[in-house]
Amino acid sequence: MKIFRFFTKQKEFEQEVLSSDIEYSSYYKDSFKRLKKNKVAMFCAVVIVLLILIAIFAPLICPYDPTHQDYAAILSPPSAKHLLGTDEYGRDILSRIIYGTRISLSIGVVAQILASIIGVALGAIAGYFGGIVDTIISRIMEVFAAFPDLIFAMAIMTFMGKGVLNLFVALGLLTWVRTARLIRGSVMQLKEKEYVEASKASGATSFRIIMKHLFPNSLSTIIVLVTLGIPNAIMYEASLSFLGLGVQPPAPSWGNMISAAQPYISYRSLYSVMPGVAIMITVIAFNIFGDGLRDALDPKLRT
Amino acid sequence: MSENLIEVKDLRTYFFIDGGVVKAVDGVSFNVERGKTLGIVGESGCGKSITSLSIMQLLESPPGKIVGGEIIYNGENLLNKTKEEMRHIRGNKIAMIFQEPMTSLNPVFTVGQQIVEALLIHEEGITKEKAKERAIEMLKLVKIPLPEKRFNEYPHQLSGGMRQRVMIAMALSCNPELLICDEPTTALDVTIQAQILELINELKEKTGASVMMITHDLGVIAEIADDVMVMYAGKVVEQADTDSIFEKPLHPYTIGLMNCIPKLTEEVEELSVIKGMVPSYDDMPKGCAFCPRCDYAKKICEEEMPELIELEGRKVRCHMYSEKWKEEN
Amino acid sequence: MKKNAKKVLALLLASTMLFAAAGCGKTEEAPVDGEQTTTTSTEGEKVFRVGAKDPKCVFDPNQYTYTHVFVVTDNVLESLIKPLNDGSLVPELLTEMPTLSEDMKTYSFELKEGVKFHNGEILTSNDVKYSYERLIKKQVMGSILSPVVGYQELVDGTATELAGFEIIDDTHFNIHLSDVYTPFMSALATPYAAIFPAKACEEAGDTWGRDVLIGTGYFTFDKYEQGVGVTLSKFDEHHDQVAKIDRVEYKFIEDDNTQVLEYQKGNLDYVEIQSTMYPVYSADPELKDQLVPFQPAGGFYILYNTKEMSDPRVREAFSISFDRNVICENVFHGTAAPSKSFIPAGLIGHDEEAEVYPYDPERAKQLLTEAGYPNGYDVRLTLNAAYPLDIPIATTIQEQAKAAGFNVTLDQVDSAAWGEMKLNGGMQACISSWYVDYNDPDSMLYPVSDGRTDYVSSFYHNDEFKQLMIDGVRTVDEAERHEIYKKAEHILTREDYAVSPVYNETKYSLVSPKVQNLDLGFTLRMFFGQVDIVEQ
Amino acid sequence: MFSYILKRLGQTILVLIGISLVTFILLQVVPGDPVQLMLEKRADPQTIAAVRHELGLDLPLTTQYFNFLKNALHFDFGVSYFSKEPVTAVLLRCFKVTLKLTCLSFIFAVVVGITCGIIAAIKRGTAIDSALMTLAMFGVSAPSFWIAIILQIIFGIKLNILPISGFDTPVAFILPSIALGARYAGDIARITRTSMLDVVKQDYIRTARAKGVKENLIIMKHALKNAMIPIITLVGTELGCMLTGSMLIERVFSVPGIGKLAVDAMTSRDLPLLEGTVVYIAFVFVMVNLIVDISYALFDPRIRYGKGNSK
Repeated sequence: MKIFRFFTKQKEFEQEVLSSDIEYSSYYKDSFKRLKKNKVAMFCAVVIVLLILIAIFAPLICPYDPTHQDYAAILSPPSAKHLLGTDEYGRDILSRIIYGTRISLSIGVVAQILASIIGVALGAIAGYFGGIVDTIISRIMEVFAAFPDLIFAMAIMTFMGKGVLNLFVALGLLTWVRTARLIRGSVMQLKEKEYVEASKASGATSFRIIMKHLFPNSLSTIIVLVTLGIPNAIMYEASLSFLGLGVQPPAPSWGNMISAAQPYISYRSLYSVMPGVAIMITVIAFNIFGDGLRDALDPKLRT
Repeated sequence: MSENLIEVKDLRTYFFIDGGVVKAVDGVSFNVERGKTLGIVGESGCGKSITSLSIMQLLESPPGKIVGGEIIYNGENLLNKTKEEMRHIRGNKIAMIFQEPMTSLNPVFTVGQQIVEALLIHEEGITKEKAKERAIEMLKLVKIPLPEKRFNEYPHQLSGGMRQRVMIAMALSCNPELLICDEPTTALDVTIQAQILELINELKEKTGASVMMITHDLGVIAEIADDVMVMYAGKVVEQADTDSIFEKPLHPYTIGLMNCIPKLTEEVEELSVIKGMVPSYDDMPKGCAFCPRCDYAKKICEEEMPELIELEGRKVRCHMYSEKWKEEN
Repeated sequence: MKKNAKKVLALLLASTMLFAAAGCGKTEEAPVDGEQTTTTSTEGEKVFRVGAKDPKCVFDPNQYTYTHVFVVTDNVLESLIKPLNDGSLVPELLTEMPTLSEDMKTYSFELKEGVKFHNGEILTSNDVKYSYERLIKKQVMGSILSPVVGYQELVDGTATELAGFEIIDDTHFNIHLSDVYTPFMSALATPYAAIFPAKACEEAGDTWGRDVLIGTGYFTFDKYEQGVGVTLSKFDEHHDQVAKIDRVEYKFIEDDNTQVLEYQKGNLDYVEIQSTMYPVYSADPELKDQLVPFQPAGGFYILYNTKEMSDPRVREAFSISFDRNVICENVFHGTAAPSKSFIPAGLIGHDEEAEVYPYDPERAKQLLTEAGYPNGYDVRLTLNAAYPLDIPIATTIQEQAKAAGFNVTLDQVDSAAWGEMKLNGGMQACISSWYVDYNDPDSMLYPVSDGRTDYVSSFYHNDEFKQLMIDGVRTVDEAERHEIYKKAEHILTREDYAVSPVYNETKYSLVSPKVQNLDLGFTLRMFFGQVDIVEQ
Repeated sequence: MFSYILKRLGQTILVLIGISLVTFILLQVVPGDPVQLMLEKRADPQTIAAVRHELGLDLPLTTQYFNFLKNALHFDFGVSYFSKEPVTAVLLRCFKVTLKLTCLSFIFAVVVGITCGIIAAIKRGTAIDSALMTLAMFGVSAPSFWIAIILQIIFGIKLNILPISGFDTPVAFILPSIALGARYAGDIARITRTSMLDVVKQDYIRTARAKGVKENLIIMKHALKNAMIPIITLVGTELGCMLTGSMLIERVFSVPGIGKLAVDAMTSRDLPLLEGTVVYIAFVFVMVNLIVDISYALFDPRIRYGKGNSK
């Protein structure tokens, strides 16, 4: 009934999505249908898949070893041999950008998953138990939110030492608050729902209540947050690497490439520009896809 | 005064979506006489709201577009007016109130601001103080207690009925000649409904404005309308004065609607409903749109779209009253 | 419509302002505002604009030993003796070089008459005494005066005055040493031993070096704005000659690249460049003629923790497991030379005949096997994040040392952590650098000298080496000293392999062609007294 | 309202104490010693002990922290280890610079963002809309320091029309403000467009049209004021982020602001300075959020009167 589309207001649509009693399978099917209609988001999804493939098959597509130093070809301009030229150690810039995809994507994904684990756990605990537990966790969240992020990252990286693994942790610790807040909110809402009350009456433990009812309800929120958090984490990584606190050389990351290329920008502008473009493409793809996912899955997150 | 205030001739409003055309309003013609009330009845999606929005030219465009017909208002075709001219007519000559009093008022402005705004737009040379006076007067007119206080309140501080009263006050503030009410009572409690209808009736008498009452509720029609037009799937299926319709509905759809009204006098086991749904525009029947739901339907109904036939000073779109029907029998 | 748009904007602005007010409310009287920082250069004024970095501390050479401090203080303050670029010493505030007593333990000084401080006071022996006592009390670099009688008592707080400092009159004084100490004159020529006016310095307290800094130098310390820069003006009553330029403006630009960009824009006359940028700038037709080299006395070396890498054979193996030539060529593009000795050329004890430390992975492997590590050896190489160049160097070493069986992991830490790790013995091996404070091998060997190695994670002890170090400072004859230090250096780097010198770099600066007589020194010191600006 | 503000301020103090404690603990666990750094190459245990004593670092940790807390309550964060300058003075000086930079970027972001957002919303579906939104997406997705570097080269060197470092002239702020504001301008443009499109669909906009309100007045008055609510939320958080997140830009453009101060304090483990900076930044952040929350009331009367949204 096409005409209904004009009379069905956005609100009702949201209401439908929000009402949690709907069947999950059909809910996700519907969401996917909605998402498929969003052409731009689907295009970005393709870009993301491509990026993931590039990351996985980096060794196969790279023309050179990204850390191989060729002193005969230092800072050479783009040529058939080196499509984007070479850097100050004669390393192939294209290969480094391709390998950078690996690092940026893995950092984005792992850091976000970590952030989600922390955020969901603390958010759910705070939202479910309420009272003093909630107050304490909420204050902790405020402390984390107000703490200058780069300083915190610096401290963490100095404390744990630099390395990709530690970077995951640092970025995870930086970005969990948003997830925790939203989960706390939705858990509090859901807690009021009758069915949770019902299962409580039937003697289920608190833990089981959270796991069984609350988690699936918030899954879409989490998926959206992770997707939208990935570009954020990638930007953080770039910033930290730019400050020399992120991925350590010789491993290539887009952030440390921009940092390293900075002095050569007047001479080899591609060297500076390309890693930035790579960041932009990735971030745009994740942002738009994430927006699409959000609109399809969980419109209440929009504002 | 029984001349026509507005004459709608063969109005066609189509929606162009996904490469297809949805004929939301398809050749609708009707008149509203001065000082009279026309009721338009139909289920959701039958095109009655689109008709009123077409008159106001408030359609979402794209995808909505008036593709044909005329809307003659005071002898002039509104469809030939420029946007600016239309703007001067809207709210001034033709005012409209909507179904959702809850969302139809802007939440960030006070009630007073919103009424005054209409006055400031249309009344030339009116001062702000004067406009405020008029606005408070209007609030009084729609029986809002403590109008001076309400003037400075925000919509969320008012109940639904109050908000609808404010909407009416706003609509009538510039003394329009035509008031279009699009399901003004649907979202309200039954008791409030009656009050609002009464108010509309009363104000109509007082101001002499014509009213177009759009509703799916024949009860409302009975209370307020002089003439009735029943719409189904974008087309007029029956047109008559209120009394005749209630006395003897002709179209099976109208009959169906009548049967839906609970009658206090009879004891009924269950309310009768019209079976089925309004057909999707994807698969509009070749013949009569109502045919799949019609108890009387015959072969001809499936094959041929009936014409609007004049019958005893009324109009009806049904094969039952045509020559062919008799032939088939 | 306009009105409404304005309203919205006004609201936004209002919230901004509200916030601004919250922020500024406490400002009381705002100190120096941004707008006032540009000292408008009047026609014909000669201003030397130097790209610098904010040391973020007070400009007090008694307390901070950063080169970012000296680049300013060297032009404001003066020590009794001044080092020339060839390494020789000349009297600065003295009428002549001090005379040494028979037992070589007492130095007699005569101050120039009527040397004026920037505040108009006349320099007296008392100011010198005050300055030296302050240097010792501040501890940081006080140890250069440790041979002076009464040093320890002053440090311990059992004395309030430096007993070995004997004032004769306003311009004459003696300094008594507890032992013969040959590099003493060099020590007095360091920036740490700068002479302050006693009264003014005492009054300034904590603001000394920030709001106030008074010396006898060519320039007066006008203004230090944190994060912005320092301005010096020529001192018209300098005791020797008045500077040729009117002002020196140091502009603090943290970002190396931005410094060069500002130079290219013509906003700076002098910037230091990173060695890695040398090939780029030397290929730039505009910049290549403006590159000026200077060679600081010092070098980069690998320091081993001899507790962890206790077998000298392992250290030797590591030392010969990488090719210094490759590093100098590839990382430095020829702006560094592979080390031949820990003591750099130009210093007593530098062995002219020494060869570059060898590269012999086969032998390294053999040594490792002999030492009991036939399957390889793990080395954690710690780097200081403050020296970004360490990364490519370490990466190259990492790559090359693989062949000899070394599995090198890199560990980059920031300066603060670096310092702590050094003290705690938290390093196994690290890339370190050292530049002499004064032109003497004793200063060069300071970080490996006995008693100090425990604080720098080296833990190296060798009695013979220790004795040679003691002999070195007590020997007066230069040829004899040369032999002593040559031998000590040999023990250090070719017998015990306590350190492995890697390279000696040449630093490059971009100097505007209009700058003349800029002598870039040997000990990283920069005196602008002779600099002139000639508009082209 | 008043009690609400009081309650929030109370929470703020708790949060600030929490932050100061976290900072303190972080500096204890993070390897690195300011004294070592201060003494640089000549550090020997004796000297270190003396300097530690002078700085009060030899006291028990709890004493150190409570001393700090006691003084901090009087707005006295002590004296920087390195510059020996009172931390409060340093903070105010740096904050003034950052505030200036932030205000300019903020104005840039808000004016450009909202304007572009409105234009895109009005012209939705057209080439103008796509162009503006693509631009906004670029702004959002490009790292600010990268934009900074590129702006430096284009406007500072190639065109040579703008200064590339410092903060001594008003023009010197142009590039840093754009570099810092670009991301937020993009964000604001996107949310403005979404929010406007959302609002334009609402019934009350139809009511306004039915009243005969001029089209541009509908956008600028009826729609924008409603659309402002989500925009304000974003703008508020972003103001906080800008004030505290300008360190990269400050670094590239050599602007001695609070962000750079914080990074420097962290690198040098200058505890009083770091405590002061972090607490100050957090304070500003929390206050901005408070102001934002209060300013909702300016745009949404439903909040002003404390009643629930009956929608």
